[in-house]
Amino acid sequence: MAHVSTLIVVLPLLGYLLVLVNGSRLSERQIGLVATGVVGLSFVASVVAFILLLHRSNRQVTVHLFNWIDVGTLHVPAALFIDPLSITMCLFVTGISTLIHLYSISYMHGEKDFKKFFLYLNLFVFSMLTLVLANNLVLTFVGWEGVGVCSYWLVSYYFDRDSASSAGKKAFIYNRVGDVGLLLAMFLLFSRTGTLTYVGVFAKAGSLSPTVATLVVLALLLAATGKSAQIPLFNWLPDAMEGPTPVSALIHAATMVTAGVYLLVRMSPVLALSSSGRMTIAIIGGATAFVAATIATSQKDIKKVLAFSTVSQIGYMVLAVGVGAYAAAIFLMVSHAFFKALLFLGSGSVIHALNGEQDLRKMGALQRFLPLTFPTFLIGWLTISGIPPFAGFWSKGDVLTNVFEHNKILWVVGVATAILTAYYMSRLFVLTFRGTERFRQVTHGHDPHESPWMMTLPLVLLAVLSVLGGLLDLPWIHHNSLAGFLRSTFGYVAPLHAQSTVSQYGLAAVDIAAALIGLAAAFSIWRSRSEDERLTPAFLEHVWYWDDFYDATIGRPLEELAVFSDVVVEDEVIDGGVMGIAVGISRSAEGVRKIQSGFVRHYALAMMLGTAVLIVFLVARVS
Amino acid sequence: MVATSYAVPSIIVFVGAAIIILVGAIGVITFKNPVHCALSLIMTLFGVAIAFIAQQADFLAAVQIIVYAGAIVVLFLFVIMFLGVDRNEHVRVEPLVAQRPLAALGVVITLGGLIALMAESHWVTGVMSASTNGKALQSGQANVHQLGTAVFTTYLFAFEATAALLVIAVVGAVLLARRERTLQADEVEV
Amino acid sequence: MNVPASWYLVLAAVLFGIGAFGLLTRRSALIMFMCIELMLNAVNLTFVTFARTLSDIGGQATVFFVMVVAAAEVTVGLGIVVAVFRRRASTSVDELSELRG
Amino acid sequence: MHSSLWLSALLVVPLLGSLGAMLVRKREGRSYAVAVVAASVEVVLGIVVFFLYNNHIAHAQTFDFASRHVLSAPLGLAYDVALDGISLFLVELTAIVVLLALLGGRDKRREPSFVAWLLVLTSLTMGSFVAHDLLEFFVFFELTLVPCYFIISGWGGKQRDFAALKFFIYTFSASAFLLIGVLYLGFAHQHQSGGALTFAYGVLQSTSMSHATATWLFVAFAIAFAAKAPIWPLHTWSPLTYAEAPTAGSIELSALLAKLGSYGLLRFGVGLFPLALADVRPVVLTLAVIGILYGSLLACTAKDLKRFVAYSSLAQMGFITLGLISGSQIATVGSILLMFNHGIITIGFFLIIGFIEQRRGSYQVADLQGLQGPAPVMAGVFTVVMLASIGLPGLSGFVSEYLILIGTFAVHAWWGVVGAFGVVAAAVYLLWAYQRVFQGKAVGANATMPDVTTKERWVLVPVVVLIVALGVFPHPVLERITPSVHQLIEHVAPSGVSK
Repeated sequence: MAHVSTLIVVLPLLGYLLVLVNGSRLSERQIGLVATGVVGLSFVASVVAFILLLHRSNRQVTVHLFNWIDVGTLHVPAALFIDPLSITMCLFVTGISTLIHLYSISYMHGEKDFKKFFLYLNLFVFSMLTLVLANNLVLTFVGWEGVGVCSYWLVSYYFDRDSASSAGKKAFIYNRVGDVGLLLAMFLLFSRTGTLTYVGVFAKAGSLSPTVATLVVLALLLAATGKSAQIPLFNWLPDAMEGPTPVSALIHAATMVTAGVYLLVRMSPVLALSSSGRMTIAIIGGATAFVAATIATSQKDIKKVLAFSTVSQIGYMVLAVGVGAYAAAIFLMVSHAFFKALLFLGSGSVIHALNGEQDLRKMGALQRFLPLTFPTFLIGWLTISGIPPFAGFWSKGDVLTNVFEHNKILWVVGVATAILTAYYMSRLFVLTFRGTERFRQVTHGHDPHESPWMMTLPLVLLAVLSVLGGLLDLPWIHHNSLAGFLRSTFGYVAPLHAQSTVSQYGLAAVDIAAALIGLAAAFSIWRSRSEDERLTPAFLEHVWYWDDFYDATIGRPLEELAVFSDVVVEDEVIDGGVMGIAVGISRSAEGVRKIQSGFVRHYALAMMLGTAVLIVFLVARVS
Repeated sequence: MVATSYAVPSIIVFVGAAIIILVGAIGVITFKNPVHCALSLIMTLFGVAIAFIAQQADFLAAVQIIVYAGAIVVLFLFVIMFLGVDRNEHVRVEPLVAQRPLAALGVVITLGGLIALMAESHWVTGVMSASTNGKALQSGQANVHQLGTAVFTTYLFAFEATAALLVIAVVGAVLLARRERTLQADEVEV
Repeated sequence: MNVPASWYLVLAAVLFGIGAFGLLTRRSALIMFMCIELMLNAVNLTFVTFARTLSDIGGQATVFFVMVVAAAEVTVGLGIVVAVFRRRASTSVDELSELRG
Repeated sequence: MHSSLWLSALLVVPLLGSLGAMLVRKREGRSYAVAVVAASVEVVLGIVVFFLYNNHIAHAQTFDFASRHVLSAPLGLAYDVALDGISLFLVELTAIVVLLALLGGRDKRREPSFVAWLLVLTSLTMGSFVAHDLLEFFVFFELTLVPCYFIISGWGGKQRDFAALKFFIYTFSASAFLLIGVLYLGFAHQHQSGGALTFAYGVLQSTSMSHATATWLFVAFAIAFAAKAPIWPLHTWSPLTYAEAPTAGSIELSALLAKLGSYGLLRFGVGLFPLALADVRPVVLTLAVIGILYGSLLACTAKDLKRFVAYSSLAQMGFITLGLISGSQIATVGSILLMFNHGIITIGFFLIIGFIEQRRGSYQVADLQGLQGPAPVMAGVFTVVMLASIGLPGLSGFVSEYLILIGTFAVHAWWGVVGAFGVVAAAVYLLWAYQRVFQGKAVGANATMPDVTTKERWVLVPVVVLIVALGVFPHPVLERITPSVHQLIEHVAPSGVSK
C-alpha cells in the first residue's frame, strides 16, 4: 500500500526529471511517450491502491515519507493520506491526465517549446497529486501552489503574446489572493489546535469556538474562490484560455479548478461546525453558477463559452458543498471532469481543424467534416445539458435534489442555471456543427480535416465515460456507490429526508424540462443566425464589467498609490528628510567656512588663544 | 622659602641649565638662518638634558642627547642642506595682520595662567600611578632599571604600538619623499 | 636637597611659551617644527619634574613615549616638507593656503 | 566544544587571499585566481564548520568554537569569537556570497584591488557574525563600510561617488547610536559589577537595567541596525546604492551586509534588552509590515532591475524583521532561515541582472523585452529565483516565510494577517517584472541576446540547488537553528510572549 501510493505521486515527478535531464537527447515523440507513460503508470498505481483500499477495513492510511518542517511545536511531515476521497480524486486525475497527455502529443506537434510543455504538464500532475494525497494542510498547500504555478506557465506558454503573458500573470495573482485564505485558515487552525494534519485537526475540531470555525470556513472559501474561479475571484479563468487547449481541458476544466471544491470537502468536519459559513458557501456557489451561465450565453469565443461553463458548473459543486451534499459535489466533479474534458478536447479538435480559429461566428456546419469529433461532442453537449441517461443528468440532479431540501431559493437559481446551461451549450453546438458554412475564409477554401488518432482516441474514451459516468452514483444504489464509498470521510452529512418517490421523480422531471427548454430555445434562435446583438448584450459579453470594476476600485487606486509613494513619499518625504539634514549641514558649513583662512598659523593662533581661555578658566576655578 | 636651604650645587646646575635652555630657545625663534636655528635648538636640548640629569632621569637624558640632539636635529640640518633653504627669512615683516600681538597676548596669558595655577594648586595627590605597582620611586638611585621594568610590563602594549608607529612613519616618510613616477594604469590611487 | 619643583615648572612654562610664540610667528615650516620640539621638551621637563616630586616612574615612561612620537612626527613632517618643497620651491607655510574655505 | 581556530581561520583566510591578490597584481588575471582560491577555501572551511557544529545534538550550550582573548583590559578590548545555530548560517552565507560574487560578478577593471577589497569585506563580515563581544562586533560592523565605500566608488555606475558617499554617511551616522549604546551598556555593567570593563556578550546579557533604559538602548541599537538592514523608513540609501554598485558589490550589499542589520537586531537588540520588547514590539512590527507593503508597492514602480531588487529586498527584510521581533520561536527560526534564503535568492537576482547588463549594456526595464525567447535558460533560472522569492512551496523562500507568518500569527495575529497579504504583493511585482523583461516579443538587440554560457551556468547551479534543496528538505538547517533560537527566546521570554 505504502509503496504503491508513493508511486502514484513519484512517477510524474520522475517523468519530469527524466525529461528535464535527458530532454535534449530525446525526440519529440519520445518525450511525449515518456510523459504520457509515467502518468499512465501513475493511473495504474492508483487503481492498484484503490483495490487494496477496498479490501481494508480501516480505510485511512497514512504513509510517512520524511520530516519536512520541524520547528518547536510545528511539525509538518511530508506524508500521504489515502482514504476514499483522495483515492477517488487520484483515479480521475491520473486517468484524465493520461488521456490529455496522449492528446497533447499530437496537438502540440511541432511547437517550439514542445519539451517544456510536457515538463510543465508532468509537474502539474505531480503537484495535483500532492495536493490530493497530502496528509496535512501545508503539504496540500505545496500542491495547491504547484498547480497554480504550472497553470501560470502553461497559460503564458505563448509568452511572446502579450495577452498570454498577462493572462498567466492574472491567473497567478488571483490565485494568490485566494491562497491568502488558505494561509490564514492554516494559521488559525494551528494557533487553536496546534496541529495541521487533517486527522489531528478533525480530532480537535470540536474545541474550536463557533466564531473561529466560521472564520476558518470563510478563509477556506476565499481559498476555494481563488483556485476554483468563484465569485469574487472568477474572472481569471476565461483569460486563462490563452493557454493551449489541452491545458484548458486538463487544468482549467477537469482537475485544478476543482481543487477548491476538494479542499472544502476535505475540510468537511470543520465546515460542519459553522452553519453560517456553509450558508455563505452555498450562496457564493449558487450566485457563481448563475452569473457565469448568463455570461456564457454571450461569448463569441468557443473556449470562453466553455470556460464560463466551467465556472458555472463548479458553482454547482460549491453550492452542493454549501448544503452539505459532499458526495454530490464529488460526483458532479468527476462527471464534469469527463464531459468538460471531452468538450474542451473536442473544441480543440475543431480549432485544430480550422487552423486555430476560435470564433464561433466563423464556424458552422462542421458536422460532416469531423466524423469522430462531431458524435463525441454531441455526447458531451447532451451530457452537460442534463439529458438522461448521460452522466450530467444524474450528477446535476443529485446536487439539485439536495439543494431543494435545504433552500428553495437556491434551488430556483439552480434550475434557472440549468436552463441557461442547456441554452448556451446548444448555442455553441449549433454554431459550431450546424447552420451554414462560415469557415471558408479561415481554411482558405479547403475542407477541414479530422484530427489524427492520438487526438480522437481520448475523445472516444471520454465520450464513453460521459455516457456511463452516471453509473457511479445512481439515486437508488446510493449506499453501494460513490456516495457510500465516500461517506466515511465526511464529518457531517446532511440527513437525507426520506423523500417521497413522487417528489424525487418530480424534481427529475423539472430538471429534464429545464434542459429541454434551454435546448429548444437555442435551436430556434441560433439555427438561422450566427450573431445577434440583442441576445448577446455587451453587459454579459464583458463579464458584467467585472474586470473594469476591479480595475477602477483596486487596480487604478493602487497604481496611483504606488506612483504617489514613489514620487512623493519616497523621494520627497523620506529621502527629502534625509537629504534635508545633509543640505542643512552643508548650508551652515557654507557660513562657517569663511573662518577657514587657509593660513596654518591662524589655526595655530586660534588654538593658542583657546588654550589661554581654558587656563584662565582653570585659574578662576582654583582661586 | 629661602634659597639657601637648598644645596648650592643644585642651584648652580639649575641656573646654568635654565640659561642654556632659554638662550637656545630664544635663538631658535629669532635667528634668520635655519642652520643657526637648528644649532640653537641643540643648545636647548642639551640644557634640557642637564635638567633631566639633575632630576635623576639619567636614561632620558641619554636618550635626549642621542636621539634628539644626535638624530633629530641632524635630520633637520640634513633637510635644510638638502633643500638648500639656508636663506634668510624676512623676520621683520609679518604679512598676517595682528598675528604677532595676538600671539604675544596668548602666550603671556597662558604663561601667567600656568604660573598662577602653580602657585594656587596643591600637587601632591598621594595616589600612585599604575606603573609603580605600589612601590615608590626611590629617589637618588639610578632609575634605568625601574624605567625598563615599567616600559616592558605595564606599558608593553603602548611600547609595541610605538614600534608599529615608527615603522609606519618610516614607510610614510619614504613614500612622501621619493620622486613621483607616472602612475601606471593598474595602480589605484586611493 | 634639590631645587624646588616649581622652579623647573616655571622654566618649562617659559620654554613652552617661547616655543609657542615662535610657532605662531615664524613662517618657515622647518623652524615651526623646531618650535614644536621646544614645546615638547618643555612638556617633557614637567613630566620629569613631576616624576621626581611624586616619586612615580610613570612620568618618565611617558617622556620616553613622547620622544618616540616626536621622532616619528619629525620624520613624517620633514618628509612632507621635502615633498612640498619639490612642488613649490619654498618652505613658507603662508603659501600653502589652498585649503581655505 | 570545538577549537576556535576554525573561526579564526575563517577570518584570516580572506585576508591572506587579499594580501596574496595584491602581491601578484602585476600578472594579468593572477589576482583573480588567488582570490577565487581563497574564496573556495573559505567555502570549504564553512562546510567543515557546518558539519562540525553539533551542539544541537549534544544538547550543550549552544555556543560552539568559543574562545576569548582580552587584548586590553582597561579599554575592554577583546578578541572573542563563538558560533551558534543563528550565526552559523550567516557564516555559511558569507562564504558562499564571496565565491559566487567573484565568479559571477568579475570586473576586470583594476582587478587586483577589486578582489582584494571583496576579500577584506568578507573577512570583516565574517568577523561581525562570529564576534561574541559587543565592542568587537561594533569594530567589525563599522569597518565593513570601508571596503564597501571603495567598491562602490571605484567600480560603480554613473552616480557612484554620490551613492558611495550617501551610503557611507547614512549608515555611519546611524551606527553612532550603536556605539553610544554599546559604551553605555559596558560602563553600566562595570558600574554594577564593580569589576573590569568588559563588553562580552554573555556577561552583558545579565546587566540589570530599568525599563526606560532598556527601551532607550534598544532604540539606539535598532536605529543602527535598521539603517543597515534596511528597515522602513531608513532605507532610502539602498535603491541608489544597489543600482550604482557593481554586480559583485550589489550582491555583497544586499545578500550579506543587509543581514548584518537583521542579525544585529536579533542578537543584540532582542537578546540584550528583553525588557524593552513589550514596549517597542508593536512599533517594530508595524514598521516591518509597512516595509513589506511599501517595498512591494515601490517595486512595482521601479524603472530598473537593480532598484527593483532593492525594493523587493526592503519587503523581504520586512518579513525578517516581523519574525525576529515577534518573540515567537517558530517565527524567529523562520527569520533566520529567510536571512539565508534571501541571501541566496538575491545572489541569483543580481547575477542574472549582471549577465543581462553585460550583454545588453543596460538593466533598465524599458530597454528589455522578450528575453525568454533568445535566453530560455536564463529565464528559467530567473523564474526559479523569482518563485522562491514569491514563496512558492517546494522552494526555499516558502519555508521561511511560512514559519514567520504562522509564528507571528499565533502571537500577534493582526500583523500576521497583514504580512500574509504581502505574499500577494510579492507575486504582483515579481510577475510584473518578469513579464516586462522576459515575456513579450523580443526585437532588435533583445532578440539576439546570447543565453548564459556554460561557465555562467555553473555559477548559477549552486544558487538553484540551494533554493530547491532548502525548500524540499530544510531539516538539516532547521535542526541547527532551532535550539539556539529556543535558548534566546527562553532568555527573552519572561518579559515577552513565548510561544
